[in-house]
Amino acid sequence: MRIEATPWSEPNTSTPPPRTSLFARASGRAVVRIALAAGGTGLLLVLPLLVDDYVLSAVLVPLLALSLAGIGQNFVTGYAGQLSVGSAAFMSVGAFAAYDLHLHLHGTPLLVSLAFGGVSAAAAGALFGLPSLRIRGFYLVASTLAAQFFVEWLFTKVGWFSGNSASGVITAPPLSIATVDLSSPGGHYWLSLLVVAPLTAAAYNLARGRIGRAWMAVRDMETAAAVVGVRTGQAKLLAFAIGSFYCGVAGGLWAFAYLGTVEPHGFDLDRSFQILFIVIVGGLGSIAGSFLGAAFIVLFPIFLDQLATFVMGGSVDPGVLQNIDKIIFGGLVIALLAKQPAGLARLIEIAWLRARRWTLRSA
Amino acid sequence: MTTALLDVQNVSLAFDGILALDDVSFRVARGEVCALIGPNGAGKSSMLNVVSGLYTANAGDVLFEGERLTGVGELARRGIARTFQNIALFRGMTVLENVALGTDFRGRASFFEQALRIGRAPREERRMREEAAVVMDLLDIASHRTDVVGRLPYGLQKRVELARALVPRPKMLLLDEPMAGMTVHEKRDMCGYLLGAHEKLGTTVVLIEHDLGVVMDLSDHVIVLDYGKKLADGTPDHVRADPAVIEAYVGSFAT
Amino acid sequence: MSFFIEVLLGGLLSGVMYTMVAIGFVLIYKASGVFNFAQGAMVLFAALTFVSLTERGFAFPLAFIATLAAMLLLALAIERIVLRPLVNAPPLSLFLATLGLAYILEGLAQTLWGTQVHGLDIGVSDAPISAAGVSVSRFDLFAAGTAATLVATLALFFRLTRSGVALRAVADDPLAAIAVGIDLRRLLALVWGVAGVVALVAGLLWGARVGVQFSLSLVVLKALPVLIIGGFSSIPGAIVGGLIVGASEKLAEVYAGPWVNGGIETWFPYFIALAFLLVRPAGLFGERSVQRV
Amino acid sequence: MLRTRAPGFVPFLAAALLTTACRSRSENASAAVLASPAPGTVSPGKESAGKEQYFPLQSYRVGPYAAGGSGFFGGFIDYMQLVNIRDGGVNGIKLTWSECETEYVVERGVECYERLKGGLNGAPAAAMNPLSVGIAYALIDKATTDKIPLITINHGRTDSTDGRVFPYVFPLSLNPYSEISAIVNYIGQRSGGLDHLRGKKIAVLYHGSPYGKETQPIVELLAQKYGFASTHLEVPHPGTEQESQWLQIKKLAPDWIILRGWGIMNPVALKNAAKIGYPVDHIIGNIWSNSEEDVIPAGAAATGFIAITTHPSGRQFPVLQDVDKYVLSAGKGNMTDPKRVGTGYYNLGINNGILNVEAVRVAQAKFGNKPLTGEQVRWGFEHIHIDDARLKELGAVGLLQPIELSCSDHEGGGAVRFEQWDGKEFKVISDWIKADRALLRPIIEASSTKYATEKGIAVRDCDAEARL
Repeated sequence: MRIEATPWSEPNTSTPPPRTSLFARASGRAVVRIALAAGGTGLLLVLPLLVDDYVLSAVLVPLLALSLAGIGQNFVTGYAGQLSVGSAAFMSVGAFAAYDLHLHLHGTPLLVSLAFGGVSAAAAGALFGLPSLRIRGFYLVASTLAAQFFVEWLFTKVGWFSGNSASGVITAPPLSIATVDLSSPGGHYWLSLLVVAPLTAAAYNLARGRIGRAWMAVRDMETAAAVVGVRTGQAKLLAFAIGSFYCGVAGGLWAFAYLGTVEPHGFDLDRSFQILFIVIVGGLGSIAGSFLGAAFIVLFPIFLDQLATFVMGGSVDPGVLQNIDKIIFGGLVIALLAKQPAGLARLIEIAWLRARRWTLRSA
Repeated sequence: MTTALLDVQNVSLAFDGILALDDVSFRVARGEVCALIGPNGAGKSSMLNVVSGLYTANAGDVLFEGERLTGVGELARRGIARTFQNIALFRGMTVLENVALGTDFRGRASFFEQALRIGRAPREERRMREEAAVVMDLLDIASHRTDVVGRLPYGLQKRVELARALVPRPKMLLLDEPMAGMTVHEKRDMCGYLLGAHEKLGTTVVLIEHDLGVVMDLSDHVIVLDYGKKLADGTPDHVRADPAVIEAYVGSFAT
Repeated sequence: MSFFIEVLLGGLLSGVMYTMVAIGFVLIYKASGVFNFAQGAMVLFAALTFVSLTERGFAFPLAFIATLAAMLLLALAIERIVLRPLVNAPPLSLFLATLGLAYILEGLAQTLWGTQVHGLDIGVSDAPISAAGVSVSRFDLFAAGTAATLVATLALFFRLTRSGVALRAVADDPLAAIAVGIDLRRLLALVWGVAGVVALVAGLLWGARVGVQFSLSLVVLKALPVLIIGGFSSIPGAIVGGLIVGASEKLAEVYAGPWVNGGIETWFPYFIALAFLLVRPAGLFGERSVQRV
Repeated sequence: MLRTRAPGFVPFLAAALLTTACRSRSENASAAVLASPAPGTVSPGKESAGKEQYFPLQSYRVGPYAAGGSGFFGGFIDYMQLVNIRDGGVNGIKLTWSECETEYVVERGVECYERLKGGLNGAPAAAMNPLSVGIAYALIDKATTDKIPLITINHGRTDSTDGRVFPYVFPLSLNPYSEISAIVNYIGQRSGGLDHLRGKKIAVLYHGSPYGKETQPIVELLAQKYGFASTHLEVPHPGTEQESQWLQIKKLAPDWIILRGWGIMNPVALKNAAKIGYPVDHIIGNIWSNSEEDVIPAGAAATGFIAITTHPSGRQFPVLQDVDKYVLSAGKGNMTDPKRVGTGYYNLGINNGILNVEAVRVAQAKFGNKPLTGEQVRWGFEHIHIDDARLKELGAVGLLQPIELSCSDHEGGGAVRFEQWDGKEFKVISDWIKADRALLRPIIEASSTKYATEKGIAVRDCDAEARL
């Protein structure tokens, strides 16, 4: 048989760049999206005026902090495919580092302290990520668990980290940026938003860019990744470092903006699992999922309490309720893993697509 | 004769005692299409894996453009791309992302440029998209750009993998049974793509293939392996005439 | 010198306690490649059920049998509700599912039996017995003995019974095992059942040692480094790992601890485990093949 | 950037809307439940309006420390129940309460605080009673800004004893420093006078947490003052593993051991003591190592164990007899396990109830018999003065120590009794033994003033306030 060579067309730079996943959408929808985004952002900014202190300081602030930590965990586990159960340790490092900088270099701007916390956490993350160059799979839990327990011990043990306060509990300084006072619940919320929003944007850029692709390549097939020129070791360490940076900043927010205090045991293994659950429920490898997961984790217990109150009145013993709460939560996690491993993010995406198809048809 | 692009010198490879490659040497000239053939277990894939640094030979050297190849890490940067016998795509990622990874190693944008989408980062992304688009159009997979690879049919996946290998415009392409399990039509297309790449880019192609018809049509240079030893090495006609080869492939050349 | 020996012995003996929990893991990991974090919760569940039954006037053997039945039922339920829907899900998901399972079990146990702290007296005194200036707790010796018996029984079980053989087959090569007609579901249920029994024994010993209450589920954290050192799929590994962890952490606490004023036991085992991993990335006895995720 | 952020905000709106929805629903939910009215809302429509004083309860009945929580809050609730049934409330003002499970987890405690601080169906919140050091710390600032007294009976931040810096925080009856001082005084007494402490060896076995470490400096101080040798041994959280610590103790052979434990750590410690053959009657449990839950799991190993208490166990006290008569027999008891009535945590709950109610009563005397704001109740706490006569009226002689609080002293008591476990119950073996509070006060003030400058807090002038 004779074979004709398929003609190879050179890229023609005069023609506009080909439409791709990001640009594929009709410009009309792009407009809608931007409008939506703008509206959403506006709404986010004025939220403190719409909801009361309870929602702000007991729901939204922790939600923001946890979402950030979720993104961090997602980089390591969801994107780079490395099992980590030490996120709380890196949050802890972030919180204490931020606090210590503020304490020992008095008058350090708040945002600088938080950033310093993040960087310290990144260093710790890279350090405890090193074994990932050699160890694979579940055995890697050794590394992150070591981090988990060591950090907890270190901060409990070495008084210097907690400013030698007799109790070993650190209390946040009064919050303010420049001269703007942020000590009100609204202020705490704005501070969190100010930190989380840009970091989220950056997270999207990383996840969708070269670095994100390298991470996913390592996750999906490490050998092939190496063959196409991904520096796999570098990619893993970067994932640990960046992931821990996000966790560190989240820890700082947790300590400063949410609780206003933090003790080493506040970042124990349960917290690490909580972060892990956020990623699972929200969706592995999805930034938006980190927010959904965090929202779920924060709201679910509250919602259940409210429900119980509403349905059963006072008759139910809170202890029992809490246990039921635990059971249902565990069940939901299993159900999600079985039915929709891509998590809430995917569920919502599907719903959104259905809705769009429906509207198109009806239109 | 011109200096060989790829120069395999006395390579031997053993898996716990059993000799998979036994003192094999051959040269591949720049710009030729070279086929590695031989019965199953002849050591073809092993040879390809040694060349691409996935296996380290117990003895012998592999020179590319006169310099030793050391390890898989530098493969792409030296201008070598390859595909695998049983597709090695990133199943969780979209076609575009997979193809993009083919050129990513060229990226220069710093971490912060990427995080903030400033400076070189957006330019590189755009360039990557253009290059990817060209190859995807060429291989008729552009329409699947945003599909997740894991869910695509086999034939398409083969093409995506080829696209990922072609997009950096490599100097040498290592293809491990690119047409395994394909229909005649698919094979024809595939050959078309290969020749296209080869003619336009002067890409040197080293491929493993069982369909001797295809091999003889496609390649300028055929190397026959058998039980880890080199049986024959030469032009298709020369190899076709070689008694040892005929011995190995009883009557396979009737057609 | 005798003090050193005491520390060493004490360490080895508490190592045995860790092994007790670790074995449950290994069984399940061997059979299904599931990294069962819920093992600790199962220990809690078993111990709490047993104690609550005895406190409600059940005789010791009766309570034991009842709890045994409960654990087997639990195993069946787990196979049906957790494992079956997650067949050929990635190992990471399975691991996380067992985290969810741990939540369920803790919640369930405490809903059924309340959150009271219970004492558990299995009739073995803590009083030390001394020999050559070295004194060891009677209880620890008893625990070690029980553990040994348990391991021996398991070994026999896997050598002699059909399901035991089947299990080994599955551990070696699941596909082949299914090909020769082994009913994987039944087997999984069985393995989880056996793991439940191990959890019960471990629960009784741990319960008698530290009292029966919520913290029992945390013993899992003591078992992890043991597994990592020994390899997830090896019972001898679990034993050796347990002894290594127990001895090293006690020696470290007593001799190195004072320099950093103490409390290093929580993290020290994990650093030991890491050290081992860097030399043998799949544990002492683990096969490299079981590296998933 | 805009585009990329778009999906992010969805959850927030979900969050905000969902919670607001739940909350508006719970508005019309029945009283005495985990309702969460919007802060400050007063709904006069409710029959209860204007006749009730509300006690938000950040309780914990599950998790590692459930035993403590269920006992304490059970006692607290039963006492409030008693006041309602027996006396028809405080001067006609009924007490209401609602629980919110914290599981001893800090952020849940904060969420509960935010949820409950606004009062219940118009009944204003009198005081917060989280039984958790961690939660207490997280609430110090919030409670101070919201002007709600934060009661941390027998625990919490030691320097919050200084009411001039911590106007709304009350480490009632015993702070950690006093506790250690009292224990040392008792050991002195047992060894025939404090001067006999010289050369003695005292080991402190403490829980690996801020709480556990807090008293180290005081122990050192007293060690220097009285010339005894002190050793500190940390037990890592949660405390199930203590072999090595006890081996060290065996080597050290101290004359006394102070057990500064929490939860599971205590029974395990006692069992380990038996393992190395250390005399258990020379182990002295601190205020969180003194409950039945701390000894029962240790079985025989615990017999002879000594512990301090500000709230001796037992039902013989008149107030508990009343609880039995009016509450339990009426089937209104809170304890799921009635056997636990009269146990340590329960009686602490009773004491806590007495003090909270007393504060309301004192405040009513000044502000009138109506539901009071947190600020007014704070005044009540700062003017609690319970002498022996008042203790008699309350039926709490021997159960509660005479206690007098003031603007500058938010502890008030500082004395403890010692009790010994006989295998079935704790038997009180000493009268109230006082801490050397004069010695401790300067240390506390040093710490509190440091805190004040750090946080930029204006120190109250108590004399000036008294003159008002």
